[in-house]
Amino acid sequence: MTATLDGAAQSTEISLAQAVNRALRDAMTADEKVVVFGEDVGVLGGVFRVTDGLTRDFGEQRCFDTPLAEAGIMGTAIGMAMYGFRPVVEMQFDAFSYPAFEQIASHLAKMRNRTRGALPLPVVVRVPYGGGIGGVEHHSDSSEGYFVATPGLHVVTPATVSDAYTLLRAAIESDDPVIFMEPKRLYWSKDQLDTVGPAIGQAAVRRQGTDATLIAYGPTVQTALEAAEAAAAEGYDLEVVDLRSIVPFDDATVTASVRKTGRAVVIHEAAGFGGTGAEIAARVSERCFHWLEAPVRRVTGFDIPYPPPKLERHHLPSVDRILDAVASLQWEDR
Amino acid sequence: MTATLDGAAQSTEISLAQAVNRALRDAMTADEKVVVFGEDVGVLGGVFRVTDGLTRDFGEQRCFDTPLAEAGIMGTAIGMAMYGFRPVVEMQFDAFSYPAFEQIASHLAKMRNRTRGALPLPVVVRVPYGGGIGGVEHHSDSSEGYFVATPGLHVVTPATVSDAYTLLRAAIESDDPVIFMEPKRLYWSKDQLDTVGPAIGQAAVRRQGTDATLIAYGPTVQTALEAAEAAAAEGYDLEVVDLRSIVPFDDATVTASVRKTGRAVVIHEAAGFGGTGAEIAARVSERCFHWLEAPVRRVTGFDIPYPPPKLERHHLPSVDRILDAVASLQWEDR
Amino acid sequence: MTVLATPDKTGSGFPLGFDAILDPSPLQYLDEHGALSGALRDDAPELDPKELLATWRAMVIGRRFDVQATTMVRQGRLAVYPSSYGQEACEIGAILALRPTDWFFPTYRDCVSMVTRGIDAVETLTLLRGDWHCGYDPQRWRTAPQCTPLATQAPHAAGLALAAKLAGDDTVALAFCGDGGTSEGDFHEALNFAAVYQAPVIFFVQNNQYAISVPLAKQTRAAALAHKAVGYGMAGVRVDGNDVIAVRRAVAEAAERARRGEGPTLIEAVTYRMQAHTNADDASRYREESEVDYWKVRDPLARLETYLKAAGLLTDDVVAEANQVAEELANDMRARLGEEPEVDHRDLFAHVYAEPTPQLLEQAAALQAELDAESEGAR
Amino acid sequence: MTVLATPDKTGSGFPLGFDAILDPSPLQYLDEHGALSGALRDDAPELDPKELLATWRAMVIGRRFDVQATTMVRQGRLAVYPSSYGQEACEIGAILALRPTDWFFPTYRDCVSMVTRGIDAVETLTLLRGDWHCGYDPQRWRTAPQCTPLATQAPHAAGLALAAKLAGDDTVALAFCGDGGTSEGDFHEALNFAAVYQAPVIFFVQNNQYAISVPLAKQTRAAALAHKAVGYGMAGVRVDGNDVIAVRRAVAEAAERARRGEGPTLIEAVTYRMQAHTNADDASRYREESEVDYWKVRDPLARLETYLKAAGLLTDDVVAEANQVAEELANDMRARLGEEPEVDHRDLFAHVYAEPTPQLLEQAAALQAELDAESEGAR
Ligand SMILES: Cc1ncc(C[n+]2csc(CCOP(=O)(O)OP(=O)(O)O)c2C)c(N)n1
Ligand SMILES: Cc1ncc(C[n+]2csc(CCOP(=O)(O)OP(=O)(O)O)c2C)c(N)n1
Ligand SMILES: [Mg+2]
Ligand SMILES: [Mg+2]
Repeated sequence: MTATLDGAAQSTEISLAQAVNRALRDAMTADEKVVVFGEDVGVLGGVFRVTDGLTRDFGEQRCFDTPLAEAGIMGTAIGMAMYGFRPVVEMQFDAFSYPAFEQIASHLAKMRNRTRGALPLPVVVRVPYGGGIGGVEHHSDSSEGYFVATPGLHVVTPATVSDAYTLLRAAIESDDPVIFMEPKRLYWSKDQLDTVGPAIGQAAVRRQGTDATLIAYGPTVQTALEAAEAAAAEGYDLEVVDLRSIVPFDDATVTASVRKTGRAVVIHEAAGFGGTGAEIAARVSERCFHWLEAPVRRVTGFDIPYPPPKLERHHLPSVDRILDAVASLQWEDR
Repeated sequence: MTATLDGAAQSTEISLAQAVNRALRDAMTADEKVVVFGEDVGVLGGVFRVTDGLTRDFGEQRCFDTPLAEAGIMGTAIGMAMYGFRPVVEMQFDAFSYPAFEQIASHLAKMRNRTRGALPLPVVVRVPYGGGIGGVEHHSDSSEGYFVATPGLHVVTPATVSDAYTLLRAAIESDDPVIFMEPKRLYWSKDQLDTVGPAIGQAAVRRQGTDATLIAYGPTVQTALEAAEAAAAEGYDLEVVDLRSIVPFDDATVTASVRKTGRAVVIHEAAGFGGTGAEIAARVSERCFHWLEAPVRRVTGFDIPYPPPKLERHHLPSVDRILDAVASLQWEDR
Repeated sequence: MTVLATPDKTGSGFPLGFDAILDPSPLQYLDEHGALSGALRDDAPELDPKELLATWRAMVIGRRFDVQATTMVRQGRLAVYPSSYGQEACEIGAILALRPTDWFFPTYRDCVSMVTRGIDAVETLTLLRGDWHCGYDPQRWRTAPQCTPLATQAPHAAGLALAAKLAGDDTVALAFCGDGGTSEGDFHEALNFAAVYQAPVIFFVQNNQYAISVPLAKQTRAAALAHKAVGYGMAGVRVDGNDVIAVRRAVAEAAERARRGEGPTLIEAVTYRMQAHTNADDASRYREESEVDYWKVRDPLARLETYLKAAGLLTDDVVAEANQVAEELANDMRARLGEEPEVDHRDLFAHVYAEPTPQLLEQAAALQAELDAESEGAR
Repeated sequence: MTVLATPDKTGSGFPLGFDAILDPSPLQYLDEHGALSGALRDDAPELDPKELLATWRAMVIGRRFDVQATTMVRQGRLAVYPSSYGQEACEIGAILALRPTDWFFPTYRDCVSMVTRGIDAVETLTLLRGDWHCGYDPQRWRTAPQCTPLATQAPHAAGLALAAKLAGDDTVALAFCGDGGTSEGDFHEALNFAAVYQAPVIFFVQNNQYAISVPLAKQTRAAALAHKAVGYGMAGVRVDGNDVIAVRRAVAEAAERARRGEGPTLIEAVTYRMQAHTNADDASRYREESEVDYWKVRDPLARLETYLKAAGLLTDDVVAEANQVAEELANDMRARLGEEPEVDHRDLFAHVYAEPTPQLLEQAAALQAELDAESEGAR
């Protein structure tokens, strides 16, 4: 089987979209029960070309287009999983997973529990999410919070090319449903691919630091790292934690980091109110109470519908806004 | 117009379900643009009899049954609101609002914004929610968190008979969409009806106290008050705040209370992880940082699908569990 | 190359053809008097006495189960019970037409069909009894957990059928659905997927005329629910849902079509919900007794019985044996549903994920500590 | 009293009757050579020359708009543009058949119909330009904001039509939808609600054969999308979507039916998406040029032109005037789309609610402070 990417040796750089494609290929090669379907994922290879060549190389039976109906896609995936398949479905854009919400919340998340484990659902739901690509309305939502608040689902999101590969392979191998949030803004970012990485549930410390901890995931990890660089110039030594997996949540790594630094800033694109950052800030505040030198700050999107391209720069967490938050961490008490 | 409840003078006690019914009647009488529809809300009067007699007294044109399709109900309400009506729709049970999720998240919450105010949507979505009624699966969800995290929606929930009336009247008069969460477990609880009350966005201090603040809403307010009574016996003087409205959130009242008491416990039935309590705990921890004697505790449902009747008592916030949380608020520092 | 699809008006080349689908007179073999009404269809089936008696026996047992469940919900032994009294021709005819290897997707209404499949009566009632899981092993019985969110099981059936087709198995999936359920978007998406993929699935709509209080006339303007098949390019059949012979035949034919690779079938079975929606419902608020009477005389069990008696097939010992088995079932239900089901609080956390998350482990430990403390206190 | 609905097989008493709905040959007045093809329907309409010329003129202007928008998206003046080139018979025929008091629900594909309605070209393109709102006043133009989540506007149209009916107005609502959109649950629910309430609404499906890369054959197994009408008990019409006379006539008739209280109509207009899905799409990945060629000769504008020329109606000054207006529109677009649109960061918070929440006021203030600080720094 000659896959587009077989040419790409480990050493050369590939994009995050290519890493996802590679993970799908390797999983489909490793297990014939893995099938990929969704809107335009076949001949077209997906609107982001993430499934490029899969139909050509694995055939219509392994990667196919569906009618235009997200609940139908999700329900079909659930039925196929009940019969022993491992479907990987694509929601074309974040906001277009909403029609499938009932199938996700009432069935995908609950089937194992309702059947005492007799009907596990090894389904991976790929959701390109987030903004920063100048998308028109409904094309830049960050919907992770809805899934994070739904017990029975795993919610993971890569921030690096290698995590895109390793987390997706792990998600496909998981016997539980996994919502795989793909930061679409990073699809074209390139890096070398490392095909081994930590398991689902483990956060990664992307940068060691002693003064404060920046907690981010997916698209904002890069911003956090840039902010840490800039802060270094201003004399702050910041640690950056990339959650990688929101459910399960890596309390050990996050708590250890904040107890060490005594300060924390939580960063994500989704609206702040009721967002995932609220959970992170709440548990950090509770678990690190006696270690905290300052309140945990959140740098998030505003509590508004995702804004249009011309205004999204105001909405997205920026290096400046992160630095402002860091500056507000009551250093005077030092 | 002889309404079932016209007999009930202000002084006599009525149930929370009857208060909702009364609010609907009075709103329909006050404004002919108010229409009520949903599954079984007509001749049957709703599975909880909340719309009892409305079709009889106002006619099929003002209160009517719909086909069995929640997205259709929500979309129809949106279209009617675009034409100047003020629809009040019922989602028969919490989990059955999920099929309408796309209409709620992508249209109901956004239409005003997408049209610079030209198409406001004065729609009220009534959602009976919560457990404690021995319901079979899918009949006891607490779905408020999904709406709270969706900018453009107001989310309110009454804990008393009078609030059920006043908040619903206010919701129907609001030019914005309001998700009106009805604690179904309290439908049958009776009290005297006071038809005037604070506006949407204002929390109510249900019990004055000095030692710690219990923050609750909807079905858990009663539990919080009972816990406060029990705590008093143990020498703790607890304040109880009933949020009434989650969006908008009454930071002033909540912050003032916690700054006064220095301790807080947040209570709700929904799963804790990523739940509304996370937002409350996060903002209280941030805004009251220097006043807090102990970490903010959360007493919530577990991170599991809502359990069956035989096990729900373990899941629901109980007086004992609230007391345990209060006891854990590091009184030794006193 | 895009050319406009151009079947002729009769839909020849279309599964079954438009005329058959659009014919509003339901397929019927036994009229309400229990007489063979082959008139309605010239191809009267050769009726195998053994099969007829087995069907009748299952209906006797199924009805007894339903009556007993209704009794026990009144006694508070079940949290809720949606009766299918009077719908036995559908509940039983459909199931008996399937192979054990076929998959079946029941709703909350379909306990009788599950018992007919062989699932233990108490296991069948686990959910309605207020336990936390479906009670039986779905894999063993090829039966999905009873579905409550309406029509959401339909896409699962389509997906499972597609999977079976891809796997090269001759498995067929059958999903039950109510008349009200046909209004849900998931019903539409499921039928469309099934047709596009020519999945071996049968969508069996029990049109019992009501969705709780909402009558069919407020649910759809279609002349018949079977007509919806036309819009998906699939076979559609309207059958007298109180005629078990017709139901069994219609499902068997649909299953054969599916196995032959000719895709899905939509079956509308015209029947009636004799009881209230559930024990919690009060049907007198929205329908006349006279309407119920109209359907009483169309009782599916009585109808078959009349025919079997006339045909001299219903011998005393056959009747005695069936009644005895039915009574034993009822006694068993009485005894076992009388006991409180055992529930274990640890199960709250055991099956949310393959491996509990660290967060769940913390929560399980906290609950255990609470309960231990309680029992301490108790001592 | 429940009695089984029993229309005859032809659906007499059923809107339009089954035969008309199931007839797969699309309603057509002008064949692809621009000749009157009354043959397909004996009732050829009396064609009003004034109306024909007005229609032609709108098509010339609409196409010029589309071509200009395509040019400007290439120049980066629009964020994205979904062209309706070749679908003008639908975009324009449908709109011209409506009254200004009727409501219209467009999708992202339907800019040309909005311009035809009279909405300023730049306002029409506001969203696609990357601004945050629909750009025009929906109340003034009785035009909902362009809808992107597929088929979600269909229930809005049904609801608005029901509202108009309850208000006693003779307003009709028309919702555009694509062939792909018909697969969504919302499409199903909208048609069912409309039929049950006999709402004065028209569901106009532009079957342009593709949903991005997915061809109709993978979208549905139905012989025709118009056939779906049968399942809802509503009128269904299949029309040649490249024949503007047929489209205008079909919509006018549906609107009359609706105003007469005879309920909704599903119209399938068979047409073709000549361009890629949007400028961002590469159609060569999934379709042959030869297929596009097949449709080129069926161009709706050329077809009408041929007829008008043959009929001697297309005088030079008529042509000149139309082309001049079209060019002026294009120049206006060039000029005004050339400028950066003004956006105000305060608008982020202004219209989320009637009154901003305390939380939004805090956030707006914080942003203002940041920007002030920036401009400080800038000085
Ligand atoms: C999505 C969803 N909405 C609402 C309900 C509440 N509900 C339970 S049964 C029922 C009526 C169903 O009627 P029908 O489909 O005809 O089935 P029947 O009960 O008659 O067998 C309703 C509205 C539900 N279970 N799921
Ligand atoms: C609910 C939803 N799912 C997916 C999409 C992404 N999407 C945008 S256009 C499109 C294809 C639509 O095809 P069709 O309905 O035929 O309309 P056309 O573009 O051909 O006019 C898709 C899948 C969407 N906008 N909304
Ligand atoms: Mg029914
Ligand atoms: Mg299309």
